[in-house]
Amino acid sequence: MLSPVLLIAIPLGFSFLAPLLKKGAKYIPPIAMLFNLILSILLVPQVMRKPIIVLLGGGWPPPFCINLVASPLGILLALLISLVGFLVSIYAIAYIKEGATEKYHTLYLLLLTGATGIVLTGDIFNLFVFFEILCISSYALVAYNGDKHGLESAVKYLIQGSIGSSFILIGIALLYGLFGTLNMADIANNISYHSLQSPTLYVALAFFITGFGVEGAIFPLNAWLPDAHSSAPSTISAILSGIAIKTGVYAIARVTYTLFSAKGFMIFIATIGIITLLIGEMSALGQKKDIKRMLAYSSIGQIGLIIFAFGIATYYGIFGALFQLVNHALAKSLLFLASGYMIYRVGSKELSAFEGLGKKMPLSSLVFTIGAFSLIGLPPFAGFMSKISIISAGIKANNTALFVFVIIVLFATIIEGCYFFRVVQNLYFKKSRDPAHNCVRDGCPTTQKSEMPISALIPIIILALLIVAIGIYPRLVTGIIESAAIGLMDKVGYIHQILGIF
Amino acid sequence: MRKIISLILLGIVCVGIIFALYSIPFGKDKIKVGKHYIYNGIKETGAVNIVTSVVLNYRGFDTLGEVTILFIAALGLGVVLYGKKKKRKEGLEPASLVLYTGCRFLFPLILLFGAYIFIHGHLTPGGGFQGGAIIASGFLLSYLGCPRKWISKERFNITESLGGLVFVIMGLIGLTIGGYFLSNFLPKGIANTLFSAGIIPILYCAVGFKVGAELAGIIYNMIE
Amino acid sequence: MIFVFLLVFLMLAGAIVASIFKDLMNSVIAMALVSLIASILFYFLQAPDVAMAEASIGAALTTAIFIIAIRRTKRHEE
Amino acid sequence: MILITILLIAFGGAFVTYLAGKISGKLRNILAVLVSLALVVLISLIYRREISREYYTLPFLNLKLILMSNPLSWFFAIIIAGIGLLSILYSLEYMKDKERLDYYYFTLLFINASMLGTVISGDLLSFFIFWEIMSWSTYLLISYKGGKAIAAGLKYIIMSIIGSLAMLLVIISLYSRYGTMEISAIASYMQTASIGYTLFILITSSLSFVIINAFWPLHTWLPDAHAEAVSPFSSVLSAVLVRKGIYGLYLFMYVILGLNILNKLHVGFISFSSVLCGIGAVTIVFAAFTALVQEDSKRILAWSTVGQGGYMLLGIVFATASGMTGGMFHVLNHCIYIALLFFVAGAIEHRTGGIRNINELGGLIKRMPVTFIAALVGISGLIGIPLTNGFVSKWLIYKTLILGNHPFLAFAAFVGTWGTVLYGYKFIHNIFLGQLPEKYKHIKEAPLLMQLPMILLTVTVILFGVLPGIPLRVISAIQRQVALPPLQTTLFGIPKEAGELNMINVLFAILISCFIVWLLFRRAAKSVPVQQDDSYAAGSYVPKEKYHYTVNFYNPLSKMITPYLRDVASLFYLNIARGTQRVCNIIRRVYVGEVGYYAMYIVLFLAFLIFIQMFF
Amino acid sequence: MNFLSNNIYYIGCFGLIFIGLYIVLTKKNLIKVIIGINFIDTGVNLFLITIGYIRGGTAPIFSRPGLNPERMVDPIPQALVLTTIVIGVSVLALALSLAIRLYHHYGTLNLRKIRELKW
Repeated sequence: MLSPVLLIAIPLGFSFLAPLLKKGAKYIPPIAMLFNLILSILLVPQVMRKPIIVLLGGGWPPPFCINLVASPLGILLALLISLVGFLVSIYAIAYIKEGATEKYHTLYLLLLTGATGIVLTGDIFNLFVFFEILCISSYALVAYNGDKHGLESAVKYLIQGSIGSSFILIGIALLYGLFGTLNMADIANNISYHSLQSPTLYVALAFFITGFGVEGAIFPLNAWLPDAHSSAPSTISAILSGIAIKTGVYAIARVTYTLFSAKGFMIFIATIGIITLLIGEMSALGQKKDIKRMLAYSSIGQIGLIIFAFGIATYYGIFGALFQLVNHALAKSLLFLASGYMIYRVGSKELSAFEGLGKKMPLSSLVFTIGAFSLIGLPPFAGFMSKISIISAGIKANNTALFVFVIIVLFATIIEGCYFFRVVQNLYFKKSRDPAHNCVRDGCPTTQKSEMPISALIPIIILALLIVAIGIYPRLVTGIIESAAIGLMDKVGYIHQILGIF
Repeated sequence: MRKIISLILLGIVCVGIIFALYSIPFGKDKIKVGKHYIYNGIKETGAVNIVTSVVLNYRGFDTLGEVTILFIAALGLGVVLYGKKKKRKEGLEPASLVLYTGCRFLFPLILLFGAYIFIHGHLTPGGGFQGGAIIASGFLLSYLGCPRKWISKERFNITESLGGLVFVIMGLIGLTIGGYFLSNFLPKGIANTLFSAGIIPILYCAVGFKVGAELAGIIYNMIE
Repeated sequence: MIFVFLLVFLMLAGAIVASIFKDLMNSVIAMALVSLIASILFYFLQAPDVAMAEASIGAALTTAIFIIAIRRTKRHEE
Repeated sequence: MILITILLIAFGGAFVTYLAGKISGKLRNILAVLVSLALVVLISLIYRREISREYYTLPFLNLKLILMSNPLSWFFAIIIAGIGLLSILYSLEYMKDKERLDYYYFTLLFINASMLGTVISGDLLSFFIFWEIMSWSTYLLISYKGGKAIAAGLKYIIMSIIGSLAMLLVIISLYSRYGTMEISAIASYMQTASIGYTLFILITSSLSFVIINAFWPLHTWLPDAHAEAVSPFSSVLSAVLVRKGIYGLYLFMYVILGLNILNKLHVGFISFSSVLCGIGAVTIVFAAFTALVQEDSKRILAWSTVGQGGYMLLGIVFATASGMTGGMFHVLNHCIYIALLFFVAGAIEHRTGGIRNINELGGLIKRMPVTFIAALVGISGLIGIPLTNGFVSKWLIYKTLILGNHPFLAFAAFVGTWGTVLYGYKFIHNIFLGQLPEKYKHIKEAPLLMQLPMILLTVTVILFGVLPGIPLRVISAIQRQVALPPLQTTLFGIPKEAGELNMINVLFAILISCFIVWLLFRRAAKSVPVQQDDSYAAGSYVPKEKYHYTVNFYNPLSKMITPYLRDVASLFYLNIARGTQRVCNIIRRVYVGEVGYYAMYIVLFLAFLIFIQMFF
Repeated sequence: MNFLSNNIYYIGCFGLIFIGLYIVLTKKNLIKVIIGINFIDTGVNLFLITIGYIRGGTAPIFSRPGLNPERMVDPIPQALVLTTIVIGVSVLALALSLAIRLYHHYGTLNLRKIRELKW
C-alpha cells in the first residue's frame, strides 16, 4: 500500500481536516510532513530500482488519465520538500503566534502539498494545477503578517504570478492543440517525432519558460522575489526560497529536458542562469540594510547557478544542479529560519542591528554561519561539494562559452563571500553598539543570552547538522541524485516507462 | 512611452502567436485522447456527460486540486482580511419589505436549483462548480436582501472541510478497493439514470457543497 | 456567423471600454459584459458546462466580488 | 594509517578542546597543549617515511582523496606542529583574561589542523579542501579581537577567496583534463601538456599562492591582518600560514611541473621565473622601507614578513642547489625568528596593556631582560648577523644571486637587508633602549609560560645558526625528492666543494673578536648613566609627561621616502571594491518597485524569447 | 473575409488576452490591473475551448440517443476550463482582498505610489 499518491492525498486530507481542529491545527503540518518524510524514505529503495508509475482514476494506461511518476528525481524532491517542510513546520509552532494561526498552518501544508504534486505529477495540466496551489497559497502566506509591506509584496507577487500562470496555460493550450494530449511523456513522444522545428513549439516553449520562470525566479522575471521574501514571515521565506522556487526550476528543467529536449536551446538557458546569478549576487552585495532582502537576492543568485548548471546539459551538469538545489534548499531555509528569530529578538531587519548577536544567540549565530559558509561553498560544508561539481561540469563540457561562464561563477562566489562574511562579522566580531537598541521585544535582558525557544532551535540545528553531514559524507545524498540526474537525461526511457512502449 | 513600449512588445508576442496558430487550425478535428473518452466514457464511468466523467474520473485529480485551490482562496482571504472587521451596522440599510420577502422566497429555490445542478452533473450540463456557484449566489442574494439571516461562518468552514474530506476519503477508498486513487469502485448503474456513474454523483455533491460554501465564505469575508 | 462577429466585436469593445473608464464601477460592469459574452461564445462552441460555469462564476460572482471590493476602496481611478 | 591518525587527532582535538572548555578552562588548556604536543610527536615519528595512502573516496567525482608524506611535507608539517605547540603554550598566559577562550583555542587548533592537512594531502582536491578550511578558519581568528581587526579580516578573506577560487579553477581544469587529482599522476601527465596550458595552470595557481604569501602587489591584506590578530596567532600567521604560499609554489613549480618544463616557459627573455624574481625583488625593497616608517611594533614585523617572503622567492625560483636550499632554509629560519619576534611584541603588549606604538615605549631592557635578549636574537636573525640562522640562508641566497649573474636582484636583496637593519634597530631601540617612561617603571618581566617559547626559539635561532647542517639535511632530502641537485652539507655548514661555509670557524672568529673587543672595552672608562632631565633640561624642572622619548626615529629618511611608499596597490583594490559596490548599487535598481514595470519585464522576456526563436 | 471568419474566435480570445496584458502593463490602478488579469484568464479559457471545437460538432453529452460520437467536440478542454475558471476566481478574490487591505494601509490604489519595497 505504499503508493506515492499518498504523498499528496494524505497532506490534502490533513489540510481539509485542519480547520475542524481549531487550536490543534498547528500540529497538523508536522504530522503530515513526518508521514510524507517517512513514506518517501521508504519509497527510495523501491524507486531506485524502477520508477513507479501511479495511475489515477480507473487505472487506464497513461495517456488516458492523470498519472504520477515517482521517479528518483520526483522522490528526491519530495523527500527534500517533506524534510524541509517538516523542520520548518516544527519551527513554526513556536514562531507563528499572531494572526489567523490555524489558517496559516493549513495554507502552509497546502503549499507543500502543491510542491509535492508538482514534482510527482506526469501530466502537464496537473502540473499547472499544483503550481497554482503552490502559488496561491504563497500569495496568501506572504501577506500573512498583515503589515503594509507584506500586503504590497503579496499584491506584486500575485500580479506577476498570475501573468506567469496564464502564460503557462497558453503554452499548455498550444501543445494540446498540436498533439491533443496532456500527458508529458506522450507530448514528449510526439515532439521527438516533430523535432523542434514547428514555430508553435518554439512559441509554446517560450511561454513555458516565461511562465515557469516567474516562479523559478530567473532574471528579469524575479522581481517579486526580493519583496516577497523580505516581507513574508521567516518560515514562509524559508519555504519560498527553499522549496517554492525550486519547483519552478524543476518545472523548467522538466519542460526543457523531457518535454522539448531542446539541446540547442540549452546554452541560452545557461546564459540566463549566469545573468541571474550575477544580478542576484551583485544586488545582494548592494543591499546592505535589510538582511532578509539580502538573503532573497542571494537566493536569486543561487537559482541562477542551478539554472546555469542545468544549462550545461551534460550528466555532470544536471548532477551538479540537483546537488546544488538540495544544498541550497537546506542552507537557505536554515538561514531564513535562523534570521527569523534574530530579527524577532532585535526587532529590526537592519543588518547593523545584528551586531554582537553572536554572544546573545550563540547557537543561532553558529548555524547561521554554517549556512552562510555552505552557500559560499566553503569546505567542509555541503555547498562546496555541489559547487565543485557544477564547476567541474562546466569545465568538462569543453566549451569556451561555458568556461567563461565558470569564471563568472567564480567571480560571483567572491561577491557572495563578501556579503556573507559581512553578516558573519556583524554577528560575531562587532560589539553591539547600543545595548538598549537591541532590546525591543518582550523584555529580553541585554546582557543575558536570549536564544530562541527549543522547538525552534531543534529544526535549525538538524538542518545545520545535515549540511555538515552532506559536506563530509556526500554519499548520503549523491546516490539518489545520480539516478535522478540519469533519469532526467534519459528522455526516451521516461517516455517508454510511462507509455509502456518498448 | 510606456504604452508604446508595451504595444511593441505585445506586437512581437502577437506575431509569434500568429505563427504558432498556423499549426492549430480552427474547427478541425484534432482530438486524440478525447476520442477515447467519448467512445469509452459511458462504458468506463457510467456518466452520460463526458465532461463530467473527464472532470471527476479521468482527470479527477485535477478537480481535487481545483477544489483545493478554492479552499486556499477562502483560507487566504481569511488570512488577509484577518482582524479587520468592519462595523456591520453602518452602511447597510434594512431592505424593503418586498425585497425581504422576495429573498426569503427565492433563497430556498436557488439552493434547490443549485443542488439540482450538481446532483444531475453526470447527466446534464452542469455540476459541482456551477451548482456551487449558484448556491453561493443564493447566499449573496440573501445577504443583500435579508442581512440578519446570514448563516454563521462556522458552518461554512465545516462544510468546506467535510466536502474536501469526502473527496479525499472517496479517493482513498478507491485506492484500497480498486487499487487506484479515485477509482470508481461503486457500481456504474444504468447510464442516463440518476443513480448511475458510481462515485461521480457523490463526488459532485461534495464538490458542490464545498464550492458553494467556499464561494459564499469568500463573499462573506469580503463584505465583513 | 454574423452574430458571432458581433459578439466578438462587442466583447473586445467591452474590454477596451473597461480599460478606459475612469469610474471603476463602469469598468466592472463592462467586465461583466465581457464575461457574459464569453459565456455565450462558450455555448456556441458546444461547451454548455463551461458556459454555465462562466456565467455563474465569471459573470455573476466575480462581478459581485469586484463591486464589494470597490465599495470598500475607492470608486474612481486617479 | 599514521597520517589519518594525525588528521583525526588534529581536527578531533580541536573539537574536544572546545567541548572541554564548556566544562572547565583548565581542562581545555591542558587538552590544547596535549593535542599539539601529540601532533609534534606523531609528526616527528614519520620523519623520512614515504607514505601515500588513500583515505576517502568522493563518490560523485570519482575521486580518491590521498594523504601522503614525503620530505617536503614533513618539513612543513614539523614547522606547523612546532610553531603550533609554541603558540598554544604562549597563549596559555597571554590569553588568560580574554573572552571567548574556547573559541580561540578551537580555532587555533583547527587552523593548525587544516594547515597540516594541506601539507600532507597527496591530491589536489584534498589540498584545496584543507586550504579553504584554513582560509575561513584563519578569518575567524583574525577578526577575533573586533574593532580594527574586522576590516582586516574581511580584507583577508576576500583576497584569500579570490586566490583559492583561482586555484579551484586550476585543479578542476586539471581534473577535467586528466580525470585525476593525484599529485604524482598529474605531474606525469603535465610533462606532455602544451605550453599555453602549462602557463595557464602556473599563472592561475600562483595567483593564490602569491596572495597568501603576500607578495607585492597582492600583499595588502597582510599588514592589517598580522597587526590586528592576537599576538600568538600573529606568530602562527606570519611564521607558518603565509609560507603556505611558498609550499604551494614549490608544489606546482617543481613537484607538478618540474624543472624541464619550467625552463621552457619563456617568451624572449621574459620567463615565468624572471617575473617571479621581479616580484620578489620589488617585494623586498618595498616592504623593507615601508616597515621602516611604521610606528606599530607588530606592523613592523608584519611588513618584514612581507619582505622576507621576497628572499624566499628569490631563493626558490633559481633552481640551483644553493638557491633552492637557501630559499627553503629561509622559510624555516624566518618562521623561527618571526614567531619569536611576534612573541616579543606580544609579551610587551601583554605587560603594557596593549601598547603597540613603539614611540610610547622605551627602556624596557631593565624591566624585561629575557624578552630583550629574545628580541635581540630575533632581530639578529632577521638581519642575518652571523651566528644566527638568518645568516646562513641569506648567505646562500646572496651567493646564488651573485653567482647566477643577477646584479639587480642582488642589489635589491642588499637594499632590503639595509632596510632590515634600520627597522630592526628601530624596533630594538624604541622598545628596549632609551628612557623608560614613568608609567612603565613597575612593569614586570613576561610570565614564565610566555618566556618558555621565547627561550626555546632563541636557542633554536642560535642553534641553527651555528649548526646549520641539521635543517639542511632535511632540505636536501626535499631537493632529492623533486630531482633537483641537492646541496651537500656538513653539520657546520657547507663543504668546500659546494661553496664553503663553516659556521664553527665563523663562531670561533666571532668569539675571538668579541673577546678582543671585550678586552678593549674593559680598559676604557666605564660609562655612567645620567638621568635625562639632568642632561638637557639645563637644571630647570620639566614635567615628566613632557619628556621627549625616542619618537620619530629616522625622521629625515622617513620624510624622504614616505612619498614614494604610498601603497598604490592597496588604494587600487580599495577603489575596485568601491567601484564594485557602486555598480552593485546601480544594478539593484533594476527592481524599481513598480509592478507595472515588473509585468513589463515578464512580457519583455517572452517577447525576447519569441523574437530570437523566430528569427534565429 | 474568409480568414476572418475562420479565425474569429482566435481573434476574440487573443484580443482579450492582449487587452488584458496591456491593461496590466500600463494601468496604474490596482483594481483595473485585476480586471486585466481577469480578461487574460477569460481569454485563455476561450482559447482552450476554441482549440477543442470541431466545426459542426455537438456537446459531448449523450443526452439523447442518436448523437454521433465522431462529431462531438473535445471534452478535455472543457474539463480544463472548468478548472481554470475556478482558479481564476480564486486568484481574483485573493487579489481583491489584498487590494482592500492595501487600501487601508496606503490610502490609495495607485500602483505607482505603492512602492515602498524596492531595490
